[in-house]
Amino acid sequence: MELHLLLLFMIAAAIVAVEVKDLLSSVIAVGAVGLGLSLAFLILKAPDLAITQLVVEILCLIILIRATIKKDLPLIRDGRWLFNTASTLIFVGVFLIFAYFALKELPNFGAPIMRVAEEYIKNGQAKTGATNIVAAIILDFRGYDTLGEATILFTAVMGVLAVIRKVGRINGK
Amino acid sequence: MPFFVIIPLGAAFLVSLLGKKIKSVGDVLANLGTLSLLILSLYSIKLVNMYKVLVYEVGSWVPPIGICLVLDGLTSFMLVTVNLVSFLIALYSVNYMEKYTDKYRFYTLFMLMLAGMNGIIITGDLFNLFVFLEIASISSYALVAFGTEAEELEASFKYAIMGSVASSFVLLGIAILYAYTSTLNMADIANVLSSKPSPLLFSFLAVLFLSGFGLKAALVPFHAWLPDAHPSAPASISAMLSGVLIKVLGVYALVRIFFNVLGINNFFLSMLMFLGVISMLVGVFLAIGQWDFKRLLAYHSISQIGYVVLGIGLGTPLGILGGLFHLFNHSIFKSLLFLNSGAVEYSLGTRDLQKMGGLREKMPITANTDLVASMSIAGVPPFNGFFSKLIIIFACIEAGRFGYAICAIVGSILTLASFMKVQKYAFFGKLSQKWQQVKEVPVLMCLAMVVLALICLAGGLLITPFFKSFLGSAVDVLLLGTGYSGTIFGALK
Amino acid sequence: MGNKKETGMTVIVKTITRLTVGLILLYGIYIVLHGHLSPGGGFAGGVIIALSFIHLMLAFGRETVLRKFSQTAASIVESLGALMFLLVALLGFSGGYFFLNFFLQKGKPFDLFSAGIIPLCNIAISLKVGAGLFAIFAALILFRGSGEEE
Amino acid sequence: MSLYILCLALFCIGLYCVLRKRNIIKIIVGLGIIEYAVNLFFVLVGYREHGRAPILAKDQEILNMVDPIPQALVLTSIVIGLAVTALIVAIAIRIFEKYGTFDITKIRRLRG
Repeated sequence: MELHLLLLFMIAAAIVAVEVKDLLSSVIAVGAVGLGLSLAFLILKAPDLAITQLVVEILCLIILIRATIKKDLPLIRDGRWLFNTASTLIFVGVFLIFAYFALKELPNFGAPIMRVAEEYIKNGQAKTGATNIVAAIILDFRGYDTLGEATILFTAVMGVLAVIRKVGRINGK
Repeated sequence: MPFFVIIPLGAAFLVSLLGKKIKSVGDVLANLGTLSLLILSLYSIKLVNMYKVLVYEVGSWVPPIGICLVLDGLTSFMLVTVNLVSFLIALYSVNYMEKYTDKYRFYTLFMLMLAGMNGIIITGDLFNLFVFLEIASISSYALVAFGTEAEELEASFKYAIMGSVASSFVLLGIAILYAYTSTLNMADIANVLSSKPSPLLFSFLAVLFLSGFGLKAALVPFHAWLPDAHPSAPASISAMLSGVLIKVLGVYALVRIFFNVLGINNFFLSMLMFLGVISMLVGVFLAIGQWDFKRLLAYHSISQIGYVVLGIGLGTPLGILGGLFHLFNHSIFKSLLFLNSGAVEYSLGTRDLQKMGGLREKMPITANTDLVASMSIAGVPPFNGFFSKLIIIFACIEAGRFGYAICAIVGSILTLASFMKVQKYAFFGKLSQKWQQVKEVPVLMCLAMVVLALICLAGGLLITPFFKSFLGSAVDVLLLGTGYSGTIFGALK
Repeated sequence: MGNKKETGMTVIVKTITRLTVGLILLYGIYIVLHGHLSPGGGFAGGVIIALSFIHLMLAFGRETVLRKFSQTAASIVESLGALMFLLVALLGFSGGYFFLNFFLQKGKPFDLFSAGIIPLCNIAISLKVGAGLFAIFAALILFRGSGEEE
Repeated sequence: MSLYILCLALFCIGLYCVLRKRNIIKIIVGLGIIEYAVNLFFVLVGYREHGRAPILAKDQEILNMVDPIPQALVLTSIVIGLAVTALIVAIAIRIFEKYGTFDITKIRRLRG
């Protein structure tokens, strides 16, 4: 039940973030969505994720606030605005209905199949020595994924440093 | 086998660590790394011939508990394509990238992109595929913006947004697949799915994966980012993006998931064919009106990807053979064309076809290799593009799809027309006064272009019986369909 | 916000920062080292470490922090962290497999020194994440200093 | 079931934001919302009724843990989201410097 409330809160915050006129408020609202997500993770019994989501959210917020230097928000509504919005909404509606029927085939909420996961839970501690099963998975069973993940962060750092250079070309244009 | 990922990653980290102090370390490490990868991938052909399928368990965990790496016919085919092209492009970049600052960052990102692509190709795990997909895409976003000019940043932003949305679709698809099967190993998923089919869920998944990977492959309804992003990047990166990235990220991943994991059916196939034909025609029509050399090439990429997808979508052995063969050929000649455009830009400083003319006298090597590539992409015998297009058209006729065959022929003719335009304006005709002092590009750039042109000529030989096993084993993997899981688990025992 | 000189915020903020920043850093290190026993791990810990530096930077202005830990140093530490992680993975080849958890003796459960390569990986990742995120942030902040004159 | 749909609704809000908004920062915000929605969906999939967190305790045996795999995967995907956001913000800052605006209708030097 509390999950439903939390999700509704997140949706409300997301709508605020999308529709509010002021950019700074929009960024703050998205922060609220992120914190709601962190709480949701806690309710869903994922403390690792809750911690990570919380700190990542703070960092994201700082970076995004850094980006909102100027608060100009264009509000031009040309003739096709209504048409475009309506078509997007119809598309979203069709997507949701389709998803509703497709997702019915999934196992019920709260009862995952856990075919492979049982194996991790039963033997994870004995095989890796870590009591935190999530840590055992990300760093041992699926360590290769984590190498990729670390590489992604490395790539992003390199990318930011490359994009932020003052002079791109040596002879100009 | 994990060396396909370790080598580029290690090279990337080392280059970023040492590159600032020692200038040449980037050139040396990048070229050595790509060369060794090329040799390894050529060796992998032999391995595949001997063992058919090789499975490597990372961390000695048996799948589905751990991640496994799979080396089969399709994998080694893609590895050879990617590493061949990237080695030549690394060679080319040594001189070309002198125009930009911070060359070692370029090499770092380049090697990371290569690592991402090799990782996608070789993995046998669905989530691992996603992770490496993100490595390759994030480095390509950064590389598109490498020049940090206004247009490049804008193109990169567009590309990054589209690409991230596509990744989210893919991740959502993976989440649903996980919920349904409770495993992430591709072979295992195929096993579970074939035991409890559910048509509605499958089509939902197909929509998610098709929009995700279709965005990455720039199939037509999702192509808006490509004509901006590809021309904006440095020429060697355009060659990389157009030549291999869209194929690995888009076509390979799509085909691997549709054929080997979800299991193909007629609905998927007709969807693929339809998208292929639409991309083919729209791409070529948009290309004809372009005057920017690289933009024209970018639209042709869309059109040629259409051919590849059409061929594979036919689902017949001949069609798949043609599609894969065209994939190989396209990555060769399209990278050659982009390298040519880079060479022209390097010497002239412009990409506008109307300002060029008569470059044949001043830049003979560029002009001749460009002629080879243009003939090849237009499908003129005896170049490789001709054979692959011919196979695709034959396959269409064989499958009774005469309409698609006619579309393919029309597309081919229009391609020829637009490349005649390039040749006429850029390389033939009068040399204008402005370009009297233009010189041929440095020797390493020439070397890379000449080698690619030679492969264009020799590419036709790939369908001769001697090389047939190379393509044939790749085709076999796709024809196997969901029997893929059987071979993987067979190889484990 | 940004129209003052970059000397940092008021004295209240500075005093509180001085008191808390060490604790934040320590908490980050704790989370990293206990990643295999309790929730947390290399990523969360690394981000917390980076946040402690960012906190300093926000409170005291960028010069103070960059004198202690420059951007170049950050990217070097980052590359080193990445290489270390790759190296740990490569060491698995000593047992014959990439990414093998090569310690045969896994240690007692609930001990700090247990679980083979997992704590090592956590440390490498945290170095990488902390330095990398700090480098991103420093780059974005420094860019404002010279890029926009409005 | 209703949770899944609410989660997908969040996804759609983000998608709507990316498709229809004209401000670069708003687009980045929309992208963030999409990422949150997908992450949440993944964790929802692995939840078990009355489950416990997947961490062993010293003195008791825990039987009904929630599925740990989605948590490990979402950890990865959170970091990916952070990386993408940082890169896109860097690009956005450069765009602002070049064009002086965040309005994508005014940033149109390229025509598709």
